[in-house]
Amino acid sequence: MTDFLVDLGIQYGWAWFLATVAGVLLIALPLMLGVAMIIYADRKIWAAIALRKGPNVVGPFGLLQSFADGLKVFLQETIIPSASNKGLFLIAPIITFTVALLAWAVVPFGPGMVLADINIGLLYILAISSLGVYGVVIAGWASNSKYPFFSAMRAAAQMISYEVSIGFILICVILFANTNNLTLMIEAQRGFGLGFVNGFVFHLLLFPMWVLFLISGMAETARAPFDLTEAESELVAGYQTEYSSMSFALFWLGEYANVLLMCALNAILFFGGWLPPFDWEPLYLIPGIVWFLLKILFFFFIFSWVKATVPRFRYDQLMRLGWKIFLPMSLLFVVLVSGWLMLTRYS
Amino acid sequence: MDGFPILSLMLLVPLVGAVACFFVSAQTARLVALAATLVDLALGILLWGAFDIGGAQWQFTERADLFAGFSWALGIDGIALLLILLTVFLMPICIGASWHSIQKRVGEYMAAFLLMELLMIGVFAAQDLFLFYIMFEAGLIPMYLIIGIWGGDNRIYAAYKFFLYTLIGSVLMLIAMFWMVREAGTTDIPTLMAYDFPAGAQTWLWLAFFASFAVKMPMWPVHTWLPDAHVQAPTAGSVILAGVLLKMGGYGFIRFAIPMFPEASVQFAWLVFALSMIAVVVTSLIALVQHDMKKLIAYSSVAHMAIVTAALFAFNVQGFEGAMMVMLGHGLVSGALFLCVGVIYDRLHTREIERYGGLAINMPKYAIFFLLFTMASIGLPGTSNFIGEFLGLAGIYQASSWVALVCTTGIILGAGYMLYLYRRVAFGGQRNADAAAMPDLDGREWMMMVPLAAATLWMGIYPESFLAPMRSDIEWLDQRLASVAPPGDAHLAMPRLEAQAAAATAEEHHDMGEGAH
Amino acid sequence: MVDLSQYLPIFIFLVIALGLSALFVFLPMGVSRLTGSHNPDAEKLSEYECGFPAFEDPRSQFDVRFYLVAILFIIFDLEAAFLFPWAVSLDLTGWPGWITMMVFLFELIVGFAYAWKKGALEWE
Amino acid sequence: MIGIEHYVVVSSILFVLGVLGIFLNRKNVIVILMAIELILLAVNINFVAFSAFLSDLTGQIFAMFVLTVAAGEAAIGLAILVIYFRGRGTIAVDDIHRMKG
Amino acid sequence: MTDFSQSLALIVAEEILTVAGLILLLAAAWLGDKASRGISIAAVATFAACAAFAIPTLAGGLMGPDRIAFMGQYNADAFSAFAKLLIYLSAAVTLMVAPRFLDQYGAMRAEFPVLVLFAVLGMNLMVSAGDFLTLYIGLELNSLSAYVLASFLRTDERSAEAGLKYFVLGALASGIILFGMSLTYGFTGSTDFSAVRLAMTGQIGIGAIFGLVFVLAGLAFKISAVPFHMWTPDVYEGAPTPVTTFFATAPKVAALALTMRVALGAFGGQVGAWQQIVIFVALASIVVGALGAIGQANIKRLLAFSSINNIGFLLIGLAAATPEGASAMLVYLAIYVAMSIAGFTVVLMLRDVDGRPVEAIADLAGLSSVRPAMAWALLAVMFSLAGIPPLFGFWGKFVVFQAAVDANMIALAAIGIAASVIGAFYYIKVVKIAFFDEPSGRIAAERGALSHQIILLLACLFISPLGYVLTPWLGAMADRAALALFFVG
Repeated sequence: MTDFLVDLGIQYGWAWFLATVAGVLLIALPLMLGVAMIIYADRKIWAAIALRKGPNVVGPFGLLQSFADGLKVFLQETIIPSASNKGLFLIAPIITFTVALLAWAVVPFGPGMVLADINIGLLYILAISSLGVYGVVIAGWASNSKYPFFSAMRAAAQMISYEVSIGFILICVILFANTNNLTLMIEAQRGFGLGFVNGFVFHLLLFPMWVLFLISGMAETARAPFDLTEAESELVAGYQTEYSSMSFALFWLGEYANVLLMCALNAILFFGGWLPPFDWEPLYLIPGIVWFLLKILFFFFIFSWVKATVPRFRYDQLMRLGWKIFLPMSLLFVVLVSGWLMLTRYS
Repeated sequence: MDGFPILSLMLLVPLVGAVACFFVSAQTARLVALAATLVDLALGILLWGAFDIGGAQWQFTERADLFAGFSWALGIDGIALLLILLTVFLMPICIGASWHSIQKRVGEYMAAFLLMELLMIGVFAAQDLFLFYIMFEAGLIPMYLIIGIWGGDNRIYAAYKFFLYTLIGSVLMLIAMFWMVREAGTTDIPTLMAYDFPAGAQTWLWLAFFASFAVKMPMWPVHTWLPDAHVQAPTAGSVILAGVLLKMGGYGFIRFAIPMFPEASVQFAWLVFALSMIAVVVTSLIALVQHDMKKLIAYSSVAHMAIVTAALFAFNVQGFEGAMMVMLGHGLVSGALFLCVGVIYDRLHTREIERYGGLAINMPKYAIFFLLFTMASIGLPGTSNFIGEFLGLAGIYQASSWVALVCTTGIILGAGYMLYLYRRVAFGGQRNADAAAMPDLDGREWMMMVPLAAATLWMGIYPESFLAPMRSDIEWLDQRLASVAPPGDAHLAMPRLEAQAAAATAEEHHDMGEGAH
Repeated sequence: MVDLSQYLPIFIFLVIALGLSALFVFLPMGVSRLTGSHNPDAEKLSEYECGFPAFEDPRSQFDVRFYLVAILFIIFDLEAAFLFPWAVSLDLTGWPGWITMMVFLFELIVGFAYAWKKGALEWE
Repeated sequence: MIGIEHYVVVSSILFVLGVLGIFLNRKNVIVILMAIELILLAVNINFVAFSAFLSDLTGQIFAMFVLTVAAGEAAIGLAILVIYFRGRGTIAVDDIHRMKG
Repeated sequence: MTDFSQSLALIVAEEILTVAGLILLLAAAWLGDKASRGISIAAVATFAACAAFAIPTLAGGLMGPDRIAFMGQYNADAFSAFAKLLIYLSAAVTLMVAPRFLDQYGAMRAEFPVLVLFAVLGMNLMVSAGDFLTLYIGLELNSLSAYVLASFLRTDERSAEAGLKYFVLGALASGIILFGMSLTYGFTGSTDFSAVRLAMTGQIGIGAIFGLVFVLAGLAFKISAVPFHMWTPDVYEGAPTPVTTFFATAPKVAALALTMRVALGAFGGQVGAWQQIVIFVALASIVVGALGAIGQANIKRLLAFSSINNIGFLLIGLAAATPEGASAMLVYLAIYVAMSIAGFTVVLMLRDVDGRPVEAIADLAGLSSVRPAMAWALLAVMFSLAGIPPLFGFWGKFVVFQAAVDANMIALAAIGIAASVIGAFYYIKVVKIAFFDEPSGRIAAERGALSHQIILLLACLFISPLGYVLTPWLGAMADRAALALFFVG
């Protein structure tokens, strides 16, 4: 795209800048659109499993439901509780949303279709998604209200707990890929399983890790059945209780952007990202981004499915699962994977 | 006696006794201490007997190299021999003086005294610079405890003052010692005594040693710890303090400051003279107005020691001999005087002169001994101090007639305050009933007084016994200084000052020739 | 010096994302003032308390277990920080590198076992 | 172009701020903990900047160790603070004076 | 240079400590507090085992390239062995005296020996450091354990306050050292001591000088030298007494050995740059330590100031910057450790009539009539600390001042030794209270535990004149250790 702009007679620096800005918008705007649609999809799937209809009034099949909701909150009054820390109160949703968007900067949508192809892509994602905790905690703290505060504490503890095992799971993947760069990581999965299946998941040592990653991802993003941060019966609406209008909506948007990111990571790390499922030439005719989006949708469906069918965990169960099962397991697999690699690949 | 480590044995005996005293009952501790000191006394007499007068400069030498240039080196010359004798002679008397008066924590007390004996002998016998320092400095601990635990009402102040004054003085000496050892490459005292240190360095080395010995001596104006320490210490403590500890200062000058740094000694002689002159006059005047017997004797000690320092820095044979004789004589006499005070203090528990009077009536034997020691202190011919003071003044006179003149006034004042003291205590009416009711000396006190009196008279009548062992050492010292000693003013000033000198010590003219031969 | 230019797009992304979020937060505030829906009152601005007036400081003490979790997280997350460079350089460091890291992990596991046994992971 | 001296200046400023934060702060011990972290941040800036400047990895490794230790330090510091708070009910700096000599 | 497996063989003591620490940590968790004595015994046995590895190194005076592990990161030379032996000794004594004290508060938890063990491991790394990275890791491992130990009495406010103060100032010190190390790294291009030494020979820039000053200032914090001493009295007073015993001995040895290694090793090419600072710090420590102690009413505070004072004397040896000076410091350190152990053991053995530990100096009044043995031990400690012969404490000062004079620093030695008289003032004050004052009636007449008695007896025998018997041996060891320090590979 830069070359195209240069051909138009624009100086290289400006051309690069404009191309980058365009790239950013190409990621951010479809992402927001995608989030809106995915919220709709979520509700539809959930309703379908519960044998309900779901949104079906606004637009055909209720497709515009999310946009109607968006317009509604946009026109709402922004209430800033008198007891809150005003500045922090307003900054919290900004952080949550910004961070949720920012992680997508290094996600490769297809061969070469990546905004910043940095060599520590995975680390970057891990770092950026960790920052999400700040938004939640600040929101809970700044509200200066009991339920948001409790919720924020819970959310923070939950997110960091599962981040630990996610870290170890990622180590396993990195060990296999021998790189931190996401593009190279996807390339490393080409024909990984039995010589023709694309994806790390088709390895005896990595399949359990994928299961762990999937569940940890749900916990990390506070999706049901781990949605204890906004358990309506206990904590009203969690850390967002005091929020209204678009500030409230930003948390939602951010949350769903994070869910999508988790789905994308599942695809990238274990299922070959933009590679087709099988290392079979005809499948490559379909553009990589299509495969990638399909995989994201597939994982999102799993997320929704789980949300609709599995009852909510208790908090102690959640913590026990994270610390006493996932963490030792993922740690064990780091040892197994690295040992296996030492024996087979590096000696 | 060759090869037999008698000096080490003399050190070992009190050490064993001290350790034993910690673990036995009070009465046993007394007996152990007495036995140990008597054994040391016997060894001391043996030592004296075996000392070869006119023989090698250093005798009974022992040497065991230990580490880091450090060695267990012992050995004595005549000077050290006499001071060791003084020590072992006074120690049994000290134990006797404490027999009844010390009732609490007797074992520890006796142990402290035996350790003191060990350290005092060690100071005089050490031939290693650092061994000397250790012995010299270690004496602070037992003495601090003796004053602090068994002392009088104000003992804590006195103990502090004693400890800190002496410590400040001696630490500087240590630095000087390091430098000397580095410069000369040995810690051997005889070698160092003959070593010529650079003249520039001598100045500060001398000052460092002076700081230590001047405090120990004690010289004006750093003498103020002494009256306090004397007054507060138990009787035996005072005896040891006056009898031996002060002599360490003088010994230090003879052994270290003068032979090792002759040029600096000469350079600073004016300072010593000035301080000595002030001390003689000022402390004598102070002594005159004392109401406390021990304090009075303490000030008299300062005055006597001032004569010693002045005599030492006259840099001639008479001066050195006189200084040594004053030290020995004063060791006996002041010790005896403190004992005399102790005797009546044990009975009445006060040292106020005013509380006594007319003791000659109810305590005639006591009064006789007291009189003898008073006279000895004044320097009556026939007593030990006469010899020393005469020789000393003769030596000073050769160096500087003015100094001799001032020192002589000190002796006159000394006669004044001692006689005044004696008059108030022994003569006059029996003003106080309790003082009048005091019994005379008992057997134990006799046992203490008689040897002291005998020794005092022996020294006064036949000083040659004591002069002979140290003669060659003092000549060596004189030789050492011969090249740098300044000419005295006496032979020039003699005609003018003859009258005063004659008036002051009229009868001493007679002996002058004898002393100078 | 390391070439940092590949991070420039991320920076641009950050600026744009921040701008977008700020817009979403502040624009509705302006809009609501214009439309007149901005109409705060004391009750509306009080914190939510299920119908009761608030009677204690909402930020008063909280469970110390949250704090324990935080500490454990820090430890394990930092351990992961060592693992990342190790994981990509295992081919270079070979067996010594592997053994060293296993020792490190073992020590960590012992600490973890200690915390477990001591009940730091209990949430009852 | 930004040179090494700029990094050093920034880190020095942060370091001084951290030290001042410890000594001038009279309110809250937590602030002291944050000031300590600020000092460590300054150190890490130095290490990483020098490491890049010298093209030598030691500095980055060092920075990683510093991070780890800093985390341990913060954890222990907070634990001690909790104990202290339980005993005294305050964490104001001015109140830490039970012992004076 | 050594390869990986040889390096592993050189750090066998650290390996033992690590494994033992981990095993005992698990034992502490599974067996609980009732096993604390057993764990203490196991920890002491571990120290003994580690000492068995240090002794041949020291006795053989080992040094040189084949004693350097992990490409310069770690030195297993005679110098480190000397310091390690002292550290093991101090730690073992701490573990032996701790249970009786902590039981009183119901605080003898099984973690105590484990923490001591890890602190010792950290100190081992400190004294063996051949690289700023090793230095830092060791320092922090030690410090982190120490912070916890200081606040080990969880219910005691003073303990918590001590922990907090120790932590804040310790962390600040670490920060300062780190900043210095980062500057040194930046301006010399390496964190390896010998490489730094090479780079810092001759004329160096202002940045490197800053690095040097910051590192040394931070180390001054750790050894509690003036003007970075202010934490010491509070921490010593507030920490549980066995922990104070530990602080006064092992970490002091480690930090001082580290200071020596850094100053004479890494910064050995720039003696001129730090010598003046060390001289100033030494004299200031002597004077402040002595003056500060005078008004103290708490024996632990007094000993804290005494340690500041002693650090001053030790630094005089460093200022000499010669092998003799280093050797003198090591001898002094050994004696200082013995004196501290004896002093704190006495404090630990005393109980008042209510069964509580005695800390007020006033309560010691008349100790000599209630518990004469304690009083005499205290007397020996005090006079030894004051450096009065014939007690062994004198020997420490003796060698240090000798080294200073030999290095032609006569003025420094003279001022230092004159200032030691100020220190004597408060030492003899303690003796005065114990011996001259009327009994306060506060001290219980019960005897201490046998283990305490044995420790006290041995320590007192060491600081008594009998200690001089050991001087040839001690001096030879220290000389060998000091030479290893000056070995330039």
